[in-house]
Amino acid sequence: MQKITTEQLIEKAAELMNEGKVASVLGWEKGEFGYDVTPGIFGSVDELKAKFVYGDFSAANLSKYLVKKTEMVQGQALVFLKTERKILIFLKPCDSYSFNQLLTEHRFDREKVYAVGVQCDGMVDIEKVKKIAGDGLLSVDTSGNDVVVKTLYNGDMKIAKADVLAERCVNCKSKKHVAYDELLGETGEVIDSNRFDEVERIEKMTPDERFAFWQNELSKCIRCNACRDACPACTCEKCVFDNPKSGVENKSPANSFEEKLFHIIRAYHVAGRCTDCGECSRVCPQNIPLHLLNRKFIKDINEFYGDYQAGAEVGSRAPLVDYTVNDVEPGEVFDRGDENA
Amino acid sequence: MQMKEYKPLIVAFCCNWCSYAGADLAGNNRLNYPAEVKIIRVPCSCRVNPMFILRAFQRGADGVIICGCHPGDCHYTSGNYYTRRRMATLFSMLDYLGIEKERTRVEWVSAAEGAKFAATMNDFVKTVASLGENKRLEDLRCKR
Amino acid sequence: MRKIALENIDMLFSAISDKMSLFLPVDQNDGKAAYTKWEEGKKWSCALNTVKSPKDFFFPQTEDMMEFKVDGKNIEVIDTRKASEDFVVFGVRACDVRAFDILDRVFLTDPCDSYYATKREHGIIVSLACTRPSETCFCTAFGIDPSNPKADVSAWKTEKELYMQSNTEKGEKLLKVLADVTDEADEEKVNEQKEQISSIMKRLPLAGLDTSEFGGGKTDEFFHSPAWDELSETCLGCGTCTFVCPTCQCYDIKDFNTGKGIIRYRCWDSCMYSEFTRMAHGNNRNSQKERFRQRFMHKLVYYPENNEGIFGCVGCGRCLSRCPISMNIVKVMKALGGKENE
Amino acid sequence: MQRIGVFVCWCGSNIAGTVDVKAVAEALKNEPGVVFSTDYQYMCSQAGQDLIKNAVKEHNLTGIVVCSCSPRMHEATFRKTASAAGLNPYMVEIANIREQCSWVHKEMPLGTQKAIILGKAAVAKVNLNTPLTPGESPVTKRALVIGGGIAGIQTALDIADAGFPVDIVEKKPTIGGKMAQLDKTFPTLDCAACILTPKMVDVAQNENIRIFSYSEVEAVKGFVGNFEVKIKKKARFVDETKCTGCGACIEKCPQKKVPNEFNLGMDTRRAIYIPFAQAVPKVATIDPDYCNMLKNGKCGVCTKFCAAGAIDYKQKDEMIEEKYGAIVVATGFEPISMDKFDEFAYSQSKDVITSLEFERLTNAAGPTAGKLLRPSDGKHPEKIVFVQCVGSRCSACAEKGKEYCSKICCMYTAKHAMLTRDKYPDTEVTVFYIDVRTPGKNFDEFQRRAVEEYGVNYIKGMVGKITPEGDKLKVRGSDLIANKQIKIDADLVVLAAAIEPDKSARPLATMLTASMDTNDFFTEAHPKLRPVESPTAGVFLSGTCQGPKDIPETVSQAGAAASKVIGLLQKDKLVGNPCVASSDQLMCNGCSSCERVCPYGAISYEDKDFPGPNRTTKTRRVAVVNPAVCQGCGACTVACPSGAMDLSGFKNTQIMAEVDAICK
Repeated sequence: MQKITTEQLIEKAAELMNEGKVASVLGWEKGEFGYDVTPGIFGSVDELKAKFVYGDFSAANLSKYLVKKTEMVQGQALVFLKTERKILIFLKPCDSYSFNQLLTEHRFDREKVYAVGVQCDGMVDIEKVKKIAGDGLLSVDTSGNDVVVKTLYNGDMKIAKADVLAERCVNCKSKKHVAYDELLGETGEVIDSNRFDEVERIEKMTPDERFAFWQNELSKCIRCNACRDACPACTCEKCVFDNPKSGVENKSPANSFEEKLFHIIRAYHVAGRCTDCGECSRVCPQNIPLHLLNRKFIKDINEFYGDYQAGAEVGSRAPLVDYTVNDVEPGEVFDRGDENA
Repeated sequence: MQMKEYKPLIVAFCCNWCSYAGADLAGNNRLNYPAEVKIIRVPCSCRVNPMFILRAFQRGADGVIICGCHPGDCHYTSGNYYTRRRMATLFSMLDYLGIEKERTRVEWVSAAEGAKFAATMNDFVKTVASLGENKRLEDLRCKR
Repeated sequence: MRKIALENIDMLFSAISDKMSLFLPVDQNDGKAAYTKWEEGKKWSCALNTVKSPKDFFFPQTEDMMEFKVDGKNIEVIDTRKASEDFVVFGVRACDVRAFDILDRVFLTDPCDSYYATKREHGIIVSLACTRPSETCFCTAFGIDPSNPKADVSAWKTEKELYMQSNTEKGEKLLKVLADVTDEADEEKVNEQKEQISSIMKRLPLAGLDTSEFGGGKTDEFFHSPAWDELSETCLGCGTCTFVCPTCQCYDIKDFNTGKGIIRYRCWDSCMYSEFTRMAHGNNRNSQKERFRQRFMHKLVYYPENNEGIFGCVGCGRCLSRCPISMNIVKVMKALGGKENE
Repeated sequence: MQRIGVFVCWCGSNIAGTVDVKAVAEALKNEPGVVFSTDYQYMCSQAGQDLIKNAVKEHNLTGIVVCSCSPRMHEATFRKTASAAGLNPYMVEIANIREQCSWVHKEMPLGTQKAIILGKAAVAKVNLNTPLTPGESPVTKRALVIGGGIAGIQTALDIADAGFPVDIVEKKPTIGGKMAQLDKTFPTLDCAACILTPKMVDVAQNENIRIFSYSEVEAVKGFVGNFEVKIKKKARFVDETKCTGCGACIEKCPQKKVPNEFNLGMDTRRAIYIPFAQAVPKVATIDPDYCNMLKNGKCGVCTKFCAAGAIDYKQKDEMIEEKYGAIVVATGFEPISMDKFDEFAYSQSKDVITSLEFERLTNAAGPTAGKLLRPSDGKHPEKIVFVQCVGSRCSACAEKGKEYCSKICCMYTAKHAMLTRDKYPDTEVTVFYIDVRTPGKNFDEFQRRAVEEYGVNYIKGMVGKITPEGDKLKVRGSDLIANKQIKIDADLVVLAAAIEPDKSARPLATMLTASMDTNDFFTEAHPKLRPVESPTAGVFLSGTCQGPKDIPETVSQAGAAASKVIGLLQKDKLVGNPCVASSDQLMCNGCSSCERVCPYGAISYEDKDFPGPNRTTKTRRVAVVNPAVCQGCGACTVACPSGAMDLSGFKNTQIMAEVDAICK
């Protein structure tokens, strides 16, 4: 499979810009050290050429930005809204699921967006690189299937990319782009991944072990809301946790109950809507494996009500706003679990 | 000295049309169940937000039970079907977090099933009592 | 100056914890270090720093302030402040040590924050010189010397030994307690290390970051900079940078209804949040751009303006590595026109 | 802050026997918001109610908590009391300390303690209660009946007889529906036309009824009492007001080879046609698919012969917009397609027919003028096999059949068999059945007569395969009672095809936001108690659109639906239930989750402007609940992730306050 390059993306974006089809580009911007890529909005070809990057660290799922960026706002000088031209977004396969899910929920205006699907070869987890190469990374580059690292303390190093792939990419669920106007590079297939293995491992623990596991993980939470604010499913105008009228509002977890409350309710609110893009775990500053909560819901929903992939189709009915007459009873859920054990 | 008998606190959400009436019938027929059970009336079991359940545990409940019309008999035709999905997934998640699954229950009780209501409550109180106090979803601030 | 062989370090920890609580960085199961109460078997982490800064010990994320007990229609007010006991925070890096200076200027000046003050009084900080700074480190930009940290006790970890030097009365007292397990030492090894570190510091990618463009009195210059639009454009508005920051000191005071009464507590707040400083009339910073600008203007302009030119940032690099979108103060400084020295 | 009065009822000894009512009243006195608390023997008595009324006035109460029996018992009573005292009736909450306390607990201390807690919960809730006023909406005094079969006809007639205007929308050129195609009707064997056509004439002559034939419903807006419906009147290229139905045009029309759908394609009609002699309205229609003039502009014969000058080739579809207070769905059924049942050779042989085709074959107005002749060669069949349950009760063959019982087949098959034997005693008639189901007045007697008096050969078992061979149909089946295989060389095979809802029902259900079951039958508001109402308020169900039914059942349901419509239309305004959902639009994401779980279609969306930061205006999609349609179940409140959706009378904060009070 041919790799897709930053230059190809810039070329495509520049072409669309020059044709007058798009006014701005939602993409990724180079950082200081190679790995600290920032989502960015590019308004000109020059800007693209100077700052745009697509590579192993273009991990951020950009789809959520469309909610704000396609808003109908009058009275403000938002250039791209005043023109007929659209905003260009680059979508990796997993981003395209979020894109569809947001469309299903009427969260952005498809008419204002030009979506270019880009081939994804998996993203690199910088934490994993640092675990191998140590701290003091002077530069990080990709060369073929390797990640080339220059370090302050351990010299230069070549690490197989496969060894430092982000968890969500190791367990990639799909290389297929489910939404795009145009495609750069190749699109793949839905993958029969092992993404539920870890959930299963936890399910097999005793309740005490499970409790200890989650108590330990969730106690790390500093309630920075990064998981929520990065999550493409969490696009509420007002989150219940920010709303004093909701009765559950709080700003920081005062104790283990509130830690659990926040994460249970958050996972519950995105249950059936979460596309498993893995942004929550990626952005968590405390490395809490939050995706394991979402995947539990996904796994349960698949097992109880039949396979469902949020975002695979626009307009599909999320399992928790649906039912069949013969659904499993809440009590039977556990009997089934005991059989498996 | 004998230890004071442990009495769990049970919150029961009952739908107005079937289960609340079922509880009334249990009363009409003088069918005893423990006073630890406190009923909150909701129009339909589908009105029960997972946040209410967590709230109850936070405030010191040891068990939460949701009672609604039998599937197919919902006054609003489909409310309890949603309840069923919501609670199946929520309870499974609580179990996943290591919270005793016996502390939560959904039971379908019709307006004619006073006896079932009483029996269900007796059984649920017994089950929760055997687990002891809710420690895993407690908020110590509420116990000061 | 005192020293102890690293192989005997647990004796040192044990000696401290016999007298008072000792907190030090310990590796967690995810490989990240976090301050943990030391007890037998806990291993001191070699990590450069913790994700959450040690400000948590003095200005905790949540802290009860008082309680109202309600009985029928009677209300009783209870002071929940406890008599604090001495404790030691061990292994605090130079950047985080400076952060306490910044917090002190906020909390200890009149009106003095008694909650913070009590903890400061009872907390003994043992700093630790850096040996392997990360690419995200830029403390030197704020005049901090990572090889020579201050605090109550300064410490240097060499290949085989830990050297300690007291700087305050509290520090002196602590070293006295530790006299039995430590030996007198000279400064040779420590000086050697200092030199080594300063040469490393020069090779760091952010070594040239210059702060001279910033500081008090620059509000007009930067406030209306067009750069803010672009910088804040993709900010998620989460609180990660604020909550990992060792100098961010904003908090909210909230009431929690326990059913039997009210617990009034305070908790960290973030100027990045849309609800921050929401008042009866609404919010005074309505857009993410305004909120974003506030945070960095505060660190680089407003704080130094009110505090003799001392910046509100210590260059610890936490926000650089933790921000979900990798936006950070360094990118802001560069975009606003901060020069880079060679 | 509320000023709450607490009233603890003794209910004689019913409560006071197990609950220390004085202690309860005393304990609740100290709850926040409570300014008055007392107890009394019988709170529901006139004296008790007066006590409440006086207390409201004396203590300026804003809220009332009655600790008494179940709210299902006396909530309405105490609400009226509050109203009489000048309080909003929804400022009353009941703590059920009888059915759910004194009657189920034996020990006084436990009962008292629980009663106090239940009282506290009620106080906590009342503290958050707000006065609620039920919404009112006017009622358009006109009904729409969709479908002009016997169900629609009967409903329309009944409504019209009560004095309300009714419109019937029928997609075919005439009303009459399936019943018009039937020959005789069981169990009395009177001819369908004889009993139906007079009703059709009644409809045509009733001043309160308008018929939109050859028309379809295009769009439905609004809600109970206030529907706005768009009806498309398809161009029939004949001016209805001028056409006299003389038939001259039909006689002269040169296009003779149009399959006649009324006779299920077993004969032909002209391009201009009247479906059958007694059609209502008796107006010709030009079939644009076959008319030479409309297709290529070459003909015009009908214009020449139409004395009334009614032919209008330039006629266009017409859109009619009308307001209705109620809508009755009477879309009826269709027999399922037999194409997938290869084993019965329906597509291979003309002599394998469905029961409805058999009706036409035996009907005097049918293609054979009522003589029972084989479609293939016009010969009289000597051996006829009837196969019941073709596609019905078919759980294993979901892709071609239906799981349910079509209900009418047993009876009409018995009718066909009996009539055949009656008219042609030399014919051998065999019926294959799985079960014979005849629950109806005189139904079983009827079927038994077919067997006992008319010698119809009933075989319990299913036909496995039918193979056309020469001019015979080799029927192979099994006799489950004799436990043997059976082979019959039949001349004609009649399949009792399952019935399914008309294809137009599904899109109509979407327009009406009325729910359907998996078989596309409309679901009723309650299967037992509200069988003729759809869960969507103002939408009623008549006939087989709700499930398989025979004519007597259809007519009775049609009447029932009509009486419900009359009950609705005679009201000048509708007073709603104030405990309905509403969306806080500032928090609403417009994500559609609520809409998806609403069983009543009460939620719609609109784009709304909101003031944004820095003098901007933001336009967002937000949910709007129609309080006249919402029934207050609360499903939407939980589906809503932002908590924008809340339910009056059972608000999130109110329920949480109850939880808090109970868990204190």
